[in-house]
Amino acid sequence: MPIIASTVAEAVAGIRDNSTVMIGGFGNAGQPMELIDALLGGGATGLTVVNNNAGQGDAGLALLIKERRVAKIICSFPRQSDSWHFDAAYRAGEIELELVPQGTLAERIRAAGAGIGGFFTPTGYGTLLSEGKETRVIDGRGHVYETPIHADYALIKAHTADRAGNLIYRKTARNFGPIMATAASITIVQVSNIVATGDLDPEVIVTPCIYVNTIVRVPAPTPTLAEYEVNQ
Amino acid sequence: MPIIASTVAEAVAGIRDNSTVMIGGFGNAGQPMELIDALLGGGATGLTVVNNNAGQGDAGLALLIKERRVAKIICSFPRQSDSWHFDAAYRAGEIELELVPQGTLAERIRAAGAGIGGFFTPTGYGTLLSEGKETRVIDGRGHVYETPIHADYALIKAHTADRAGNLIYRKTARNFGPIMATAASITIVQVSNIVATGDLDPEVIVTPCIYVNTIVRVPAPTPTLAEYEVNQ
Amino acid sequence: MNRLPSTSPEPGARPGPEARLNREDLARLVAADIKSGSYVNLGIGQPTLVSNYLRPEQAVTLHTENGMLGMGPEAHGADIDEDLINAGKVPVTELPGASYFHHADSFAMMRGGHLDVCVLGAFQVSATGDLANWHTGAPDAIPAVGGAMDLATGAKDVYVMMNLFAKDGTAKLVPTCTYPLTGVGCVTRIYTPEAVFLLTEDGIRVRETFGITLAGLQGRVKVELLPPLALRKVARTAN
Amino acid sequence: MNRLPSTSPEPGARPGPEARLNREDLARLVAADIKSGSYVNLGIGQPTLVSNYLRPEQAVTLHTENGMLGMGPEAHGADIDEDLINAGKVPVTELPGASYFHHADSFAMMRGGHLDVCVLGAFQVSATGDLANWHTGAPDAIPAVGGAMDLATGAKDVYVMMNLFAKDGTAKLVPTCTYPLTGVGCVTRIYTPEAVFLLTEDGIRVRETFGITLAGLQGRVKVELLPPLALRKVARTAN
Repeated sequence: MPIIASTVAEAVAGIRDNSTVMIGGFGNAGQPMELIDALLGGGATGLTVVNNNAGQGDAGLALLIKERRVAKIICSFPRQSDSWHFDAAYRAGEIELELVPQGTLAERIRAAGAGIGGFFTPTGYGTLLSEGKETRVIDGRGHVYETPIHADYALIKAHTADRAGNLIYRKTARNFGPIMATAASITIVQVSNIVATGDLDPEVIVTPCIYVNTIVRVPAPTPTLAEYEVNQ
Repeated sequence: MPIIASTVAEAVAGIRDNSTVMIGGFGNAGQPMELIDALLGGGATGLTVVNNNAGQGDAGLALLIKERRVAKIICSFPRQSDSWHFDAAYRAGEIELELVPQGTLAERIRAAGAGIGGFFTPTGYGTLLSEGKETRVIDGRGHVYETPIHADYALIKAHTADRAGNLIYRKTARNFGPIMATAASITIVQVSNIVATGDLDPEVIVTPCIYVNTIVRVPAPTPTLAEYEVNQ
Repeated sequence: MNRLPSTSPEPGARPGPEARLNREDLARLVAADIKSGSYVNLGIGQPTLVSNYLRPEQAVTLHTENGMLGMGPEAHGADIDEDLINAGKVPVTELPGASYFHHADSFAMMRGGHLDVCVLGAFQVSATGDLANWHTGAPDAIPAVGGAMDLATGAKDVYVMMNLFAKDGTAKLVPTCTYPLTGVGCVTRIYTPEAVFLLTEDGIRVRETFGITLAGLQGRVKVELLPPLALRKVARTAN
Repeated sequence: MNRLPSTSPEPGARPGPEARLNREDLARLVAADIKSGSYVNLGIGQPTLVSNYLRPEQAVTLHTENGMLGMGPEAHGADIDEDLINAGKVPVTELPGASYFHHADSFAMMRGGHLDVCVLGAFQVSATGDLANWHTGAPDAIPAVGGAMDLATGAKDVYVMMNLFAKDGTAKLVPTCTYPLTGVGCVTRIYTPEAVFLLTEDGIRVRETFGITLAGLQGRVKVELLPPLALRKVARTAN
């Protein structure tokens, strides 16, 4: 059974220096902003962060990078119009970047959760991003060998959890959440709603409770909830 | 948009001799019995069949094997108390068997659908089933190299399709259906119900329509439907 | 193969092949060429314009790599939902028959060759279909790749939409890419304001030109161009 | 570590450690040893009996590899649903909090090390924890493996439930398996009617015996047995 934390600070309190932390989200959708803020508040440093991006504007992951808490980032798209904190840290040589094609990033996370030791993918073959990597031609097509990405913690956002820890998501906010939940030793989830065990239809659960360690409720802004109900 | 066939015979009419055919189901749950019967009626021979088992009793896949339409079977559990047709064909040397651990079977099917060229799994390392296969020690643990299984056709059973081809399943009848749908050039689905496009909640679709080529409605026996409604 | 209805008489129709195409006409041309019933991913930037010209009767289903099939048009006003965005992080809508899935499933769909077409922008395309569109290679550039390599590698057909000529006048269709590659031998067609190129086993074939002759085109492009099939037939007759 | 409440006075309690355990008592012992809140897969056959002795307050969640977490007891009568079966193809029920998933996701859950315990039968277990339970190796046997290798490889703890002695009296805990292996070094505990064995880094430690002395046990088993930790303490005191 998962821990149901009463605050985001409590939810992330166990995160130690030098941990590898996966952070869900693509753009703002599915981004566990309150958990990231709590991680910033908690003071852990020397982190390796796995996220699709490298922070935007002056919030969340960007602030973690600004404060030099992130020693290394594994992501697919660090450079954005508002990624100034990453850009500054990178140019100063104060953050290590491992750039991974987005689908390879997703598959490496999935592989970690699925107990796959490594895999060959055609993505990136013959490009800069496969330099120095093992390659293999399979059925006439070049492939690159890629390895799983495990994490100590995953911070993700879902829409609703039951008290057993089963999760459902909303629309494209699903993105990296389900796979990150499988790849981390401890998965910490912020949700808009917590319902009784048995209130979620077993057919529609996206993340089974086995992958969830800590849940914290962070109510969504009212308009989104209203929209959601209209859409149901 | 998928073809909506009016009969199971029409649905499988395109299946040629020497095709590789995946057949869904685990036990009776999710077994597309009527499509298998139609495949038997259609006369295709020299087939390679991918299924968890190798037929039971005197029905479905067992009859395909009895009639010597199956040149090779790729499965995890051929031997059962009522697998007499497989047993006879195997002892007569009239069917080739590729025995694969069940999870490796599932992962190889998934790899084919996901464009993965090959992967390392710890399952089967140091056993008879990895003899002659490439192995690699990863983080101190032995792994076996496994390759994708592609098929020409997948015959699967789902509960409901919309007219666009999106599918939902029921309970443990889901089993191999969603991954086989991704691994075959042509996926043929028997369903209990066909509904209008838009009638399935986008959040709960298990097989997106992109993986579905042909749908045929085979009404479920009434008791099961009644039970289903009670369970909803 | 679908052809642009260039002789269609409707008012506001694009200029005929005597002029180079503008961005909208190029997008309209790509849209018209997409086979009915296709599953398509439109890259960020110019390719996104293609969606404006897809006709409902084409029944094209759009994929966005952040986990959705059946993506609808951009959302406005009250339809904006921060949980429903496209790969460019723009709010979008949902069409009937849509489905959602996680990132690994989404990229499995791409990598596994299930999308019929993706349309991408490019810095350069080589004579053998190599694509460069993610990185200038400048020493001080911060690289970012996103889903570009996955799209280039995975779709059955990779259509590039780009200007044929860079600002300095040099062609972006090149013997060998000088920018870092996104994918090797992956491009199947190139749509430019001056011409449509088909990358075939025989080489690069010009399908049609706009406002330029084949000879004029060949004069500005440093890769050997094969003539349109119809022209070649004429040439054979003349021999 | 949970211990069997062997001195509990309730009527119908199992015989004390002075007698070898019967199948039900063995199942009760395994059930009592499973940590509260665990995710568990029970193999086909004898391990299935364990589910009869799991107490609700243990909050153990059962996994079945054909795609379900939160499996309930066997279904009977009107509760039978042909779409809801376990890995042994027996109709089962669904508990609150259950979820369904496809085969690749189910075995990813197993292979990825997410299950706390699986309980399996065995032909043999070796001194180093190798497991043989899928194939007799007889030349005319038709092999069938199912999910045995995945379970043996994937769970954090692999408990074997088996008779310690074969019909011919030879021990099934052996220096080296003679039957084909299911998994290498995967077994962490062995539950038998005569004793419970813990496979530790130091070797095979007897946790407790039933109806046999440690010396008697060692006389019939060809692998070196380490004494229970409590006994060892006594021995040290005696030195």
